[in-house]
Amino acid sequence: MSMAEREAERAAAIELHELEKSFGLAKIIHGVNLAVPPGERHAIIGPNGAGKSTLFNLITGKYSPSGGAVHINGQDVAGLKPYQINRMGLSRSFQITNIFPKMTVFENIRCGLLWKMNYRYSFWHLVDRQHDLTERAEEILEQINMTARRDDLAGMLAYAEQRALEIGVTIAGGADIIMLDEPCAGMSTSETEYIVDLIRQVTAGKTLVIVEHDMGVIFNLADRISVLVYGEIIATDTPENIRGNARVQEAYLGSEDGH
Amino acid sequence: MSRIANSPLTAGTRSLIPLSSALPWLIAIAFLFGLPVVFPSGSALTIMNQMAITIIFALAYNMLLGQGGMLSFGHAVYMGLGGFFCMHVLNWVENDGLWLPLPLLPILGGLFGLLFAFLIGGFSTRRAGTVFAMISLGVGELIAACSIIIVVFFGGEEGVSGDRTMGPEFFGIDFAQQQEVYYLSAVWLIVSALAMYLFSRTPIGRIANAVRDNEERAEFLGYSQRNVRWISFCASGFFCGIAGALFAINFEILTEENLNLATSGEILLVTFLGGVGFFIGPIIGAVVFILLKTVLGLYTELWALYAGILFLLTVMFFPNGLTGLIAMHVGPYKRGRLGVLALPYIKMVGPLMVFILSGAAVFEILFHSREAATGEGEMTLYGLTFSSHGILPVAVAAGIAIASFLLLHRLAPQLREAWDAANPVDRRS
Amino acid sequence: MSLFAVNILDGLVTGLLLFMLCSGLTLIFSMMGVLNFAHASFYMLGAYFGYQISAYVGFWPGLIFAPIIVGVAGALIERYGLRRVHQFGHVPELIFTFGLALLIEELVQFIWGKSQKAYEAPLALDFPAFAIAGNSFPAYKVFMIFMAMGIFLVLLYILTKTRIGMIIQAALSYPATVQNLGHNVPLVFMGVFGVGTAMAGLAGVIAGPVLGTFPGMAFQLGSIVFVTIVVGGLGSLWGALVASLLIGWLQTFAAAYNVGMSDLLIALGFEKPLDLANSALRDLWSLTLPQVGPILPYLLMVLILIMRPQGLLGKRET
Amino acid sequence: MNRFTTILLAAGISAATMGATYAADNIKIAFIDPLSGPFAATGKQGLAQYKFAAEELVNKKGGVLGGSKFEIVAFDNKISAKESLIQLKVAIDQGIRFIVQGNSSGVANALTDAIKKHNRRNPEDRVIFLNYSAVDPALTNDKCNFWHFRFDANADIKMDALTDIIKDNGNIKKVYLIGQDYSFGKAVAAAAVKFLGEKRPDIEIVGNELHPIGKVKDFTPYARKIIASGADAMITGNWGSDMVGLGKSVISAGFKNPIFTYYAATDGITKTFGEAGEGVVKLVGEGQLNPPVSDRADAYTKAFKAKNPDLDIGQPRITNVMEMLARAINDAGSATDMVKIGYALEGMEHDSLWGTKVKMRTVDHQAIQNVHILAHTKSGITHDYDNSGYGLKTESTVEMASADAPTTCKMDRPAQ
Repeated sequence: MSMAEREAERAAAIELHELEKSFGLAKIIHGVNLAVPPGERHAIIGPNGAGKSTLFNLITGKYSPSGGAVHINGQDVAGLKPYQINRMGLSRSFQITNIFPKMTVFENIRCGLLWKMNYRYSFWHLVDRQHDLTERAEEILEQINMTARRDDLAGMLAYAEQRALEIGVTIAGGADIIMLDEPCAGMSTSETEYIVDLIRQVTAGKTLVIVEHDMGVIFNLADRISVLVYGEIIATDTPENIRGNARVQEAYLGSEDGH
Repeated sequence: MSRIANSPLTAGTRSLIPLSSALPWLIAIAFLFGLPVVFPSGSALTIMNQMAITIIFALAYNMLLGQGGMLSFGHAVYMGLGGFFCMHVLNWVENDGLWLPLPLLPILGGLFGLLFAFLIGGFSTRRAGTVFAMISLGVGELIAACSIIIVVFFGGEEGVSGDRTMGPEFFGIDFAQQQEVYYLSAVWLIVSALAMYLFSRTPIGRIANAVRDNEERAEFLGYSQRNVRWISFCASGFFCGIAGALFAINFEILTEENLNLATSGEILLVTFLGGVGFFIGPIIGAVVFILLKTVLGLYTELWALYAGILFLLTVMFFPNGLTGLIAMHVGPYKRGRLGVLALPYIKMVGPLMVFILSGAAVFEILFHSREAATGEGEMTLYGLTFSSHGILPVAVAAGIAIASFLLLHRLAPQLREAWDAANPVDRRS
Repeated sequence: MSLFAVNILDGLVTGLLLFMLCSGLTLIFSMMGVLNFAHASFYMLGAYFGYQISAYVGFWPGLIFAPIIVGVAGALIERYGLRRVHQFGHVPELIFTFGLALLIEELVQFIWGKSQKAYEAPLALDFPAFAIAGNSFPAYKVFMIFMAMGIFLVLLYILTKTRIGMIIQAALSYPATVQNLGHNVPLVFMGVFGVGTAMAGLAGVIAGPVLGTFPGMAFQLGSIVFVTIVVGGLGSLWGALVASLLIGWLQTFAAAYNVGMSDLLIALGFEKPLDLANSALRDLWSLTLPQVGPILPYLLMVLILIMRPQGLLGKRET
Repeated sequence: MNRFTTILLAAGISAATMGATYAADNIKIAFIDPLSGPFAATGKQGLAQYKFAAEELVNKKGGVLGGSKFEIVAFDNKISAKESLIQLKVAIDQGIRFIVQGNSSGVANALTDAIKKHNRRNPEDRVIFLNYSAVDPALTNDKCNFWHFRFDANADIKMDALTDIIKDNGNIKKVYLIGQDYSFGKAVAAAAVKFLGEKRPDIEIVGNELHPIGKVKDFTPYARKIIASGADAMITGNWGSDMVGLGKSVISAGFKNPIFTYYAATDGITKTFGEAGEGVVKLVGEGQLNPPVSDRADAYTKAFKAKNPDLDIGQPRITNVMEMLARAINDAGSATDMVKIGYALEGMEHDSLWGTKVKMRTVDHQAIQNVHILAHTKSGITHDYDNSGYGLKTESTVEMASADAPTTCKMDRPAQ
């Protein structure tokens, strides 16, 4: 390994080393290697059951790996809990909407802000009186175009709005690595366009890792794409090259009947 | 930015404390201090003291159940330990000349409750849900059983007693009289309730809600769910300890009973009855429960049976408790449609009262006919005196109960219609 | 040694009795995901129905009919109470069964009064079966042992050899799958709840004459039953058996031997304080095993939950 | 707090205070004892005896102070000290000035303490505590006070009489002591060790243990130990359900030696022992039912049984409490001046319905009376217990037992 390569790896926002995960006897992830440099929009695609969500959960600390390592901003995260990884500047969304349904939209965003704005476990601040907190939450609401829904209960929102809120909560903490798990699943074309614009806007200048089925979204958004098939990355390249990659055509696009 | 103008933030910048949020507290303070003037009798004070203690305990319990989503079956322990410790402090004051004005005692009780919540929460809050509930049950039973073994601290079967009047006088008050104790409890009630309310508005209070609703999401926002639960648990333990201290001051004795499952279960019952989803829920629950227990208990031995029925009906039909029942009417009130409900309510209230009273009469008559000594078959119920033996009285009461139930059943559709009219389907999305 | 042997038998009786309760509770939990706090209350109902029936027609008809009545009552409560609360989630369900336990105790007091009932073992079994060094072992306890073992074998047969047993077994291993199926098989839920409570009722009929039939009997046993299934592992029938026997023996032996803490402390080289009455540690020195006995199961449970949350033989986390 | 709760509170509290003014003519006596829980049977029996005694011995004879009637008001303390204090407050708030209680010395200790404090803090409505059954010696020794009067012989007095019997039984070489783990159980054990040591130093105490009160669900392991210890006799102070459970287990485990007890009668215990207890169970206590001491006592017992067919006169001393209180009120000429009534009770000598003289010792307010050794038997029983045919027959009597026993009581007396 040359000095230059090592230098590049050290600087990688996310780096996976021979990552493996088994559930009982079933091996889901077979030695994945991947490096995502800072600022890149990286997409992970693959057929159903390829292990995309598992990979997400390994990176974010929900699962612990059976083998190999995950480095975030050059640091090994072995044994760290999700909240510890989050504090290193990584934030994620979920495939199934995962917000606080009994809280208002505003409060959802505010919960996303609390840790990063150093309120942590404070019991000597009153949240309603923290101007910086309120202002920042209002800004994010503006950013995700939900100011009008500020005081509505999150659980009462329409599906697309909930997805947008989820992205808002995810980016609220100001993490520099954002991981989105199928943000456009189950949306109409116009809703998808809206969400893609939103993602592009709120992740500007950040590292983005996204799992998505909608190829239009992927090719529109991603700088590079990794293709995960049966727990292995068979290719990592720019959208154009992936489109032309024969193995990908055969293993993935073929099986999905012309995506 | 017109919306922001309405936010609490800007409202807060105009005046230090907005009147709208301070008003309920001012009313509560005036109410609490006015009560003994209206009801100066000893039994009323006894009831009100019990209420104040139960309210603090229930609010503290709801910090876990309602705000943190943790179901505890052993929460009496923290109140009890705080109380036992205060009892010892009172005895040190009496025997060893420790200088401590009585009004400050609850702080010590709170700290002792906090200490044990910190120790036990260290392992019990690692998980939520059923595991937490089971550990709390186990620890609760463990400590309750220890109370008979560790006589030095718990005093064995007899418990620990002391005298609250032996400390230095507090501005000339020696707290010998019930009324003085009431004012002391009232002050601590207000302080504790306000502190617990404000706690729910702090970052940790908000995140406790978040962890309750979705612990996974909270973890991915940088929060350790275990630490959040632990801190809530400690805070709850602190206020339980305050309630325990007030118990010690009021009753001047603590026994094993203050620690056991029956007490823990009772506070669960109180809190749930009032409504776990509302800050005011436990307050309403405590007031209603103590009234049931003391006032109904004066008239009938069967009060616990009625309380049990009420509790089960609440769980089944009003999972948000009595407060939820009240809150259901806020929507129609805001829409100005409360009037629609008035007529059906008025129509139903009569049959409902008849149903409840005649249903209770069935129980009372049966109970009396079995329990009364030979030759004392006469009983007095609702001002009527009759012989409880024989089938006739039960049959009459049961007949009235069934008839009123059928009437209620016939009136129910009207209420449902009115309810739908008062709550038009409102889906803006 | 003879004391040891007789305690083994006594502990076996206690353990098997516990198991009759735990097996039903485990089945219910596995199928429905609800910890039935009122389970011991059905045990109490069994004892009272058994008493009432035996007052008219003797012990043996009570042995058959009381559990049936309890089972039917259990099934009705599932149908009209629990199923309704199910939609609100597990915590309200737990609270519902907790309230049910309180209400059943009040109802029992209302119907049968507050004092202990003279529910006696049948005359046919009222003789000492054998004696070990002067300690006689009543025939009724022998009957209890055989009864409990019989129940266990029948249960084992149903679970492993019948169709309904297969469904229940599937529920033990794959709760999610069967809970998804649950919408289609509410009858199975009702049935399992009914059978589970009937078994508790049967345990009550059998235990009533020995342990006493009084309104506090449910709460006295209730939390121990909980402890047992948590220790054994929620959802594991074998775990329930192992834990029941373990706790049965633990309690019996702890009460049977007057081992004192002072002996232990002296053996460890500590010196007994001369002025024991005024020592802060006097309780530690005067502690004896029978005193500690009642708390051992809880201690065991807390330790198990901390060390091995899935229980001794459990496969899934609680 | 909102309006709804305000209204409820107002309604509730006014309802609660209404009770206080009800029926002011009667002299009310608060009966604070367990009416629910494991010891409910004992409490209910006591309550029935009080009601009967008040009616027969006081009200039917024209009451006190020229016509005032005694009224027994029952308060269920669930055998809990805390609940007792709550009930005490309720009783005082209702204007009741006489408190009777007996079951559990733990409760009595709490009550006497609370009453002492109450009387000091509220000199205008003092109350008197008539303890009819709690026999922890401390109540008339270190913890004595002017407001407390004990009508039963205390644990030391009873053990003194009991060990007199054991002393003369040469067959007894090994004794097992077992009791409930609280002040009374401990007092019994301590007294047994003391008196056995004095009277029969050769007796070996092969077991001396305490078990949690009201919580043991199966006494079998204890019974096994007792038999395995080879004891020739067992001494226990257990009462209520703890006596039933222990007795049942010990007998079904095959124990055939004497059982010396304080309270092994009525409440289903006599029935439980039945034939197996014949010649085995010996009690120490006051009040002789069999053979009846007089026609009057015989008639009283029969009348009680006619009214309460399922209950027994388990605590004969209750008649002394009622009669002596009535006399004291008449002597004092007031039902409200507690100091006068207290001084009237102090030193009172009374001829009991049960054939003994009762003297309320001035120095410590301990009643001195004849104490009997009673045998559980079927022969010679006029008044059985539990409708079982079995009852208690007086075997021997210690006249005015421990009349000059020392006490550590130092009483602060109010100014007369």
